[in-house]
Amino acid sequence: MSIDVTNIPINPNEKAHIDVDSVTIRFAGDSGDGMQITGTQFTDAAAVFGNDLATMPDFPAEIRAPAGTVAGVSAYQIHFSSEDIKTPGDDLNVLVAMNAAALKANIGDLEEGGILLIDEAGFTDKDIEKAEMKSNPLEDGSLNGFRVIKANITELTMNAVKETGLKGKSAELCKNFFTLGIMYWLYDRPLNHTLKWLDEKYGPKTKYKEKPEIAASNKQALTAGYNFADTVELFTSHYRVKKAALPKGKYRKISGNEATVFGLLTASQKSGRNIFYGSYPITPASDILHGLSKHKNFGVITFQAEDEIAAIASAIGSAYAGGLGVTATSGPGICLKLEAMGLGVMTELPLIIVDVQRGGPSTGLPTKTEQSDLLMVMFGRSGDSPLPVLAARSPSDCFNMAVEAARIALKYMTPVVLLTDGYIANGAEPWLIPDHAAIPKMTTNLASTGESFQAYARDPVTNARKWAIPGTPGLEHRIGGLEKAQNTGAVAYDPENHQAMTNQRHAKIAGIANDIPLAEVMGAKDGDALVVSWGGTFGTVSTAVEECNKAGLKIGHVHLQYLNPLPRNLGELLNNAERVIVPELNMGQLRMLLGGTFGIKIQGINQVRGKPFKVSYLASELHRILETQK
Amino acid sequence: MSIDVTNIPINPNEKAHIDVDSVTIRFAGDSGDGMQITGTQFTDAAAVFGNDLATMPDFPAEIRAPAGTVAGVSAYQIHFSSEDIKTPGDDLNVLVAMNAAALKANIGDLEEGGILLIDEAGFTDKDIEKAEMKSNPLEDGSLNGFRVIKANITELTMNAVKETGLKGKSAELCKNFFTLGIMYWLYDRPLNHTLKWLDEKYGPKTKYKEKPEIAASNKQALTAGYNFADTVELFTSHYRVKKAALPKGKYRKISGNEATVFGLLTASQKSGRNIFYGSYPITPASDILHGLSKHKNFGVITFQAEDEIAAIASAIGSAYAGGLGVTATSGPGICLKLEAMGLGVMTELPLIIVDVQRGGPSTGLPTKTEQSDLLMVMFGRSGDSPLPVLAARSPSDCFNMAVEAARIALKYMTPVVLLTDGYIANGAEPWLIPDHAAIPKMTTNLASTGESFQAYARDPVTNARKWAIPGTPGLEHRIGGLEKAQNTGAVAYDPENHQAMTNQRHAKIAGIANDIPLAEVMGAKDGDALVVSWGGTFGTVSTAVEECNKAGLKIGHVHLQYLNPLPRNLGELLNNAERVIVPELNMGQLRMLLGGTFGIKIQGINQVRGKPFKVSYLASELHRILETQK
Amino acid sequence: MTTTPTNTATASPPEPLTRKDFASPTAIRWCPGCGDYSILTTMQGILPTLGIPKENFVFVSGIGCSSRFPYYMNTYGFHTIHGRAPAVSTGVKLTNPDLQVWVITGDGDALSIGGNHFIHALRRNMDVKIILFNNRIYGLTKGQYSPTSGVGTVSPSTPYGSVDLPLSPISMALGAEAGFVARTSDNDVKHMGEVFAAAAAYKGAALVEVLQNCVIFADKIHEPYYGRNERKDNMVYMKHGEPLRYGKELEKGLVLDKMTMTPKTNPAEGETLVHDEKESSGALAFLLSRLSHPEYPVPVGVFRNVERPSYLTAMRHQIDTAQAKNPPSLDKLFNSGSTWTVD
Amino acid sequence: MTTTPTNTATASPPEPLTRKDFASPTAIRWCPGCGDYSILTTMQGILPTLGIPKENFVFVSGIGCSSRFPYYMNTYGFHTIHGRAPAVSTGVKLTNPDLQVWVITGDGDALSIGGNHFIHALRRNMDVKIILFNNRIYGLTKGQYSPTSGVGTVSPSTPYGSVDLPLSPISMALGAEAGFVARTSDNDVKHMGEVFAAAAAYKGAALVEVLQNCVIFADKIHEPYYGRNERKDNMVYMKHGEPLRYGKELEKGLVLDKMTMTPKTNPAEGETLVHDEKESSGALAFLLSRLSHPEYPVPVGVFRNVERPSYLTAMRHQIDTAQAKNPPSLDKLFNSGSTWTVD
Ligand SMILES: Cc1ncc(C[n+]2csc(CCOP(=O)(O)OP(=O)(O)O)c2C)c(N)n1
Ligand SMILES: Cc1ncc(C[n+]2csc(CCOP(=O)(O)OP(=O)(O)O)c2C)c(N)n1
Ligand code: SF4
Ligand code: SF4
Ligand SMILES: [Mg+2]
Ligand SMILES: [Mg+2]
Repeated sequence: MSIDVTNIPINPNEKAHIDVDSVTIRFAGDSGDGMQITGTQFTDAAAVFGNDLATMPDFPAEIRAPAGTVAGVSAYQIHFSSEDIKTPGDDLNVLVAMNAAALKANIGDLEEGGILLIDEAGFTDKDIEKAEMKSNPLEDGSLNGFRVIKANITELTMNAVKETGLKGKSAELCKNFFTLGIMYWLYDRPLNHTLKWLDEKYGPKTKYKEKPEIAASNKQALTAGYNFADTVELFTSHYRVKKAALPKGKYRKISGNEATVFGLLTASQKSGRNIFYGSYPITPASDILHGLSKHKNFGVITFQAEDEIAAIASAIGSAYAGGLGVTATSGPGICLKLEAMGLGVMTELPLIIVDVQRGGPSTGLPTKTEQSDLLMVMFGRSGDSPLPVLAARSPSDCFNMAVEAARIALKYMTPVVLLTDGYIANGAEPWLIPDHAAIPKMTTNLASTGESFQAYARDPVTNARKWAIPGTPGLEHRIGGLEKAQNTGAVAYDPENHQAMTNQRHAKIAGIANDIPLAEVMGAKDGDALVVSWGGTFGTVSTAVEECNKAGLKIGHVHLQYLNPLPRNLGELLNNAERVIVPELNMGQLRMLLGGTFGIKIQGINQVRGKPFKVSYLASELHRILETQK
Repeated sequence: MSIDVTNIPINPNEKAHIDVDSVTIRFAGDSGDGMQITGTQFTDAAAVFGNDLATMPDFPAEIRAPAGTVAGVSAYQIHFSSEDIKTPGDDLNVLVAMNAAALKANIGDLEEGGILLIDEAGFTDKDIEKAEMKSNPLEDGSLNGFRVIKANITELTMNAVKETGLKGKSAELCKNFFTLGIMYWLYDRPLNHTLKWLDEKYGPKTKYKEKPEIAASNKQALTAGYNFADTVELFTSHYRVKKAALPKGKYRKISGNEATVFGLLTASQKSGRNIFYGSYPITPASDILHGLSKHKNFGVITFQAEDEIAAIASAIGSAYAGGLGVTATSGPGICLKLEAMGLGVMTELPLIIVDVQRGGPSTGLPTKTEQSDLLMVMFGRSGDSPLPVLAARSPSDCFNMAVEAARIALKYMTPVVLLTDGYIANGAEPWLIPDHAAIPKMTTNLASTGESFQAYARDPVTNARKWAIPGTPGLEHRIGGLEKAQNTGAVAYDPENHQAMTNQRHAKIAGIANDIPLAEVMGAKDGDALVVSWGGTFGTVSTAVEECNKAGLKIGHVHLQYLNPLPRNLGELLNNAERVIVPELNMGQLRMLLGGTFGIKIQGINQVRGKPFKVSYLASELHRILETQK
Repeated sequence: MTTTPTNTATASPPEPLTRKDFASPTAIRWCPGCGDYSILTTMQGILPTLGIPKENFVFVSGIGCSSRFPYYMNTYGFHTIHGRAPAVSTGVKLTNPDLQVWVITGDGDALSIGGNHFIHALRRNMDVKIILFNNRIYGLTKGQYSPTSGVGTVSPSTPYGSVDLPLSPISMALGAEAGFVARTSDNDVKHMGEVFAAAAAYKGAALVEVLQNCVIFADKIHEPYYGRNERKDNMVYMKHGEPLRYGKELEKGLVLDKMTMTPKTNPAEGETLVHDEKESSGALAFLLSRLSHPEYPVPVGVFRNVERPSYLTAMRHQIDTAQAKNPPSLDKLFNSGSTWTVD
Repeated sequence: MTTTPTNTATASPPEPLTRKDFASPTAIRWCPGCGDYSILTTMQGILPTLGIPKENFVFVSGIGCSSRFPYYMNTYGFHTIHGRAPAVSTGVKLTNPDLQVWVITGDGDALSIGGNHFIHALRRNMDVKIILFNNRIYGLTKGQYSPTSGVGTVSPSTPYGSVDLPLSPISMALGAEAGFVARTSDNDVKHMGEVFAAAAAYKGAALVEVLQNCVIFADKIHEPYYGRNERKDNMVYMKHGEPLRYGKELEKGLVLDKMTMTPKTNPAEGETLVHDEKESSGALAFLLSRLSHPEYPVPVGVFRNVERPSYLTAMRHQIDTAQAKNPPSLDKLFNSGSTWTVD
């Protein structure tokens, strides 16, 4: 069914309200159309209103692919709800398509009968051609399955902002706020939050004070869009998504990369060690560099190195000199850091390596998400070279795991890898702001003048060696990448010592298992299957398992944030499980790790499409697997 | 019992002969003492005589550590036999120690009651002190358990060579040949081979023609040593090690690195592709660079790159341009090549990467052997990035596996990793010279002008893409590290394509399993345990398993030269095995790989002492494991 | 056993190549207004004039906006990994000497992560042509400062302004012994074409820095000197054997007194330094490479153009003589050294 | 929240340090006769004269014979991985500015695998002192040629002679904008000491090339110019502000005519070029870096010594002002941006 706004009977009285639990909207347009802003604004409004939510941006790989092409489409998805949600949603309830290319790239995800809001101005023959479409979808009937709302948003916007004096391209640019206005009407949201934001961004107190028309016109467009939807009754009714029953407290929205930055800054404050962040830009990790470089007031040193090798090498140098050495990158950059990570293992220095995973192999799909670096960070070094590996499970969890990575690195004197991925790094969710005072101080292993010091003497409990920082009188010593003699740390080639030191390095990391939480089974305790997931798939997998259990299956779910060492009780859980199923966004890396560690048979659900799992897909796979007998 | 040569009754008649099956001798002295030459000469003599043999040199880590120190000790071990042998031997029957440090460093490996030949000149107080020994072992009774033969070899040598006119240090340098003469007498070996060699090396036709005294004095020393042993009867009797019943044919001695060089040259001839060898020096791989650079007449290009990254990058460039791209290094260098290996996987170019493994992590133990890079080469790349991994099982097997690596790389258009290790790379054994004509030609996937060409169209059987070499008219095309569209090879970010290409990359490598030998069980077919080993431990493990079976245990043995893909029938063999035992020179890497692949429980025998297993140790471990019930 | 099909020369189209022979079907993905476009068309215009069969051109690039270049050329092309193009191109050229190999790189790709390969390709005089797109920014990763960005550059990674002192690609190249070093700009297509042609003609490693504008992240960065109206007074076009004159009426000249260069208006006859791209030590080129805006006019054109032995030639010579002296034989190889027979 | 113990200065031994305070117990493993020994003793002799507490010295090295150096110094030391010492030292110095950081490296470590870090440490003017042991060979890996080996060097990897053209560490450093660049030799302990002291005194990145002899794999490589009897006629000891005279009776001088340097015997008064290590462009230093044996005397001493802004200082300034303006507060951080309350 398609509504042509030109001939709708105006009927101001009818104001139906439909209550829905949760809604997924995707704003899609050209890179230039400001869809990210539109999405963020809608998100903030929903957050402030009190919905739970999750978002997922989708940037084009090119900086500015030619306008109107599919390569140039930029999109922003938000899932908001009156209940607790963990994913940005599977199928879309609403798709906003500002041009033909945006429609082509995204229509596949719109649910049957879903709302499709279209700016007719983006569907000229030229647009159709740029999008490489055979015919005009607005005419060829290909959209019959949806509730298509067409309007010439561009033209409507131009008219709306005329009086502000803004003209031409700049006037046209306000169309995203006109669109936002329409959405605000549809979901019955107040405009004030965005009006306020526009004043803060473009108002008299900003660098735009000379150009008051900018703020004015955008506000104008927003209101006009709202009124337009109201008066011409684009929709038969509003929808209402009630407040979610979230834990009480103060919230903010946070993305994974922001949360990583906050976590690192917290670790610095709690350990009394300045952050040295050595990094080389790479998608999707660069925002951590950008974020940290803004916080020099925390004493953070951000060093944009000549390459990833220098980035980690300088961080190791800092760790040697008493800094909280951190480096972050994505897959290709990790490849280049592996040799130096080995040096970190041999010299037993505290160091944090963040890997924001993206699609591989090689340059692969830089802007797409994947979980395919697990085995690389576990095993990608010469010799037996164990180090702890952690993985964040959601955007806000990046905060917790960054703090945890620092705690472990400093307490055990070891490099620690923190795995996140493009999806949680760029995705956002509400974050219940923690009481920073409640976060415990971190212990370090500083050696001090006067004590009897041996570079490789170990703490009886943690097996950590001491941290003797250059500048400390009396503790002068030498370390390096050659095998070390036990205790003294002198260079040693002797066979027994190498075996002993290898054992000590392993024992130290394995011992951390006593210092991390046990694995916890969600869902059916001893059901017909145990699903084991890790990292960024937590939201989709747990939601899918919940749905399956609701649907009568008996499935337990363990989600791992610690990949090395694994939780102490995991082996027992897996050995007792009827069957073990491991869904992951790679070809079976955790499956290899668990199978090899515990010697058990495992079924995998594996996908590498550059996107998160769909809950529906996981659920159906779980049904399929449980229906086929072992 | 210790014999003082000064007061032995001369008794020329007694000439007892004792026959023994096999003997292990180690020549140990200062780096300057020429022990490597002595060992090699003794080896050649044994080879020419017809013994089977295996050797293992042991170099100091430093170039020239101060003379007389333990760090400066250089040793050469040979195991020669009248039977077929596969290891350089466990405990020594004979140890030659030219000075105190050499004694200290090696005495631990001499069997009880073993023969210990000592040059008294190397045991002055100064030598004892340099060796950091508390007392003089020749006097403190610490050597009572051995058959100690003391002689002032240095002095005897000086006297022997006087007449040649050679004096001082240079005269003293002949002492290794005097020692060799003694050993030739002890094992009843003719001197002619070495006499001939000395003429070839220092004779009139060489650059030493001006210095005839060099050849003369060394020959003199050799003969003198022999006669000395004969007349003063250092030993109660000769020992005889009969010819071994080796397969008929022409033999040469070959080390692992030499064999790798020969294999690569053979592959070049058989494929009609010139070798481009891009490499950066590193112990213990440098000899492959040195070896290949001597064979420019084979059209080999050897490029000493600025680093390991440039080494592999240039080899990839060569592969793109139609060369047989090869690079070799050791662990730390592999770390640096991993990103480019990923590019090789994505661009599907033929490439050979040789990893001569050494002790790790980090700089580790550069001159010691280990098997701890397996998981790194398997998994140490961003994204899911599968490639074939082969491992040579002995020095001469490096030839076969190098040829095989090239065959697979060219036939399947993929980078291939060949794993060797410091032990087989430097160790040597007799090699039955193959008939080169019998080695099959290699198929390549060259595309030619005129044919319809798509960069990523695959061969229906091998899944290999075509190799369109720049310079070929009409086949101009672009490749790179971004994900490729199926068939066309254009850049593609679309989700389904990424899944499809990932599957294709996996299928291509997995499919190679149909083109490699099945796993073969040696020893007890369905016994109480199946031992699975890989790479350079073949000799020690198979010998140990044989001994155990002789001793009544029922053990089967599978040795893997193909780690990825694994032999087709391996899963079945492992699943049917009573218990699976994996001995390896690392902390359990093949164990992880097999456990993860087949989901079975495995027991490991793991050692990282920088040396091969001792057969006796493996045997006792196997006994221990089989006696403890599962 | 050469890897070049023998039919190369003959098989190339008999009729002369034109610009459009080099235009690839791939849709171009640079931002509208990016300086890369003019470099692309200039290259497509020059190649047909070189008398080299189309199939013998290879473009090797690293990663960056600039490194997408090969996709837009209808030649053999390899979009490799970040910073490694000079190393990859080395393998291409040494393996197949008939090819003309062009390296396309950016200021980050060549001078940051790729610095080591950049200097070694130049010092070896590897016969590849390196075109460095210098927009003084990391374009593809959205605008971080680069090793050629000026001190104080505000970028996503340096909100307080960058503190690194920049590199001059020209000085770097000269320090690395480069034999052919030139500079041109994306807004002077004619000059760019001449410089590309000179680089193509040079036997050995040639470096060309192209001053390129990134409209998105460093727009107008070169404007103060290369802008239409600034250019005459702020750039000096170097011509071998000609005085270094500049200014609207060429009223200015560069005067050299010992080591210090002074810009002087209406210098006396013969007072102006005469450019000598053949100066053997490279010191003059180096001195010119130090001239920067605003104290000095920015030199463009060829800084240095001297003959140096070619790695490729020397290497081929060793191989050819070895092969002539001693043709490859596995039989000989296997049986070399001491052997023995068991029978 | 500085990472330097406050008691540093006070805790250092009151009585003046001596050479033996810097001798480490570790047994030295260099070959007898290696040039490295004299560099070690010179360094141990200079450090006590710098008035810096012993605990504030850090020696960072890569891999190579030369890079074993830190083990033999009784100071803080870090034997890192091949080629990465300049990058590691960067982290050390930026984190703990009170330390005096020395980088010990070789011609392979610094110029081959480590080339990129070498040039970037210099161009950033990172405050570390880089001592490059140039024996023109790979010692530790048993004698392969290096980027400073002459063309035709026969080595295990080049049995037919090397074909790569060598680099000059000095020219490279100047091309990378280095502010302090010097050369000395392992057989002139007094001169070496002076140069080390000057490097220590320089505020910023200092490079010192030490001509070092490898007795095993490249014995006497520098002999033709630095040999006891060759030296006077084949090396020119550069002194700031003094004419570049050399020869047994200083009868020779370097005469500069425009860009070309001519060795001349008995040059006229004032004809000889006066050395100016402060020359701003670096072109004079570069020109001097091009002089090589046998055409020219080999320059030793300080090529360039000019002030450049320090990365460290600029970075510290940004941090200090930021901290002063807005002291760190997690509370503020967490609550920044838009927040909402659920109750
Ligand atoms: C190993 C690795 N590190 C980092 C990146 C991310 N990256 C891609 S291009 C680039 C810099 C591009 O700058 P430049 O070379 O100047 O090219 P431009 O985009 O400006 O043309 C970076 C940091 C990468 N692709 N690979
Ligand atoms: C990643 C890596 N590649 C290669 C090596 C092997 N290697 C050690 S030192 C060295 C070169 C040493 O030469 P140089 O820097 O001149 O030091 P020198 O021994 O001559 O003092 C090489 C190639 C290594 N240790 N690590
Ligand atoms: S970001 Fe800059 S360099 Fe990259 S394409 Fe756009 S304009 Fe060109
Ligand atoms: S090999 Fe050369 S550089 Fe290394 S220690 Fe020996 S003499 Fe010195
Ligand atoms: Mg750039
Ligand atoms: Mg060296």
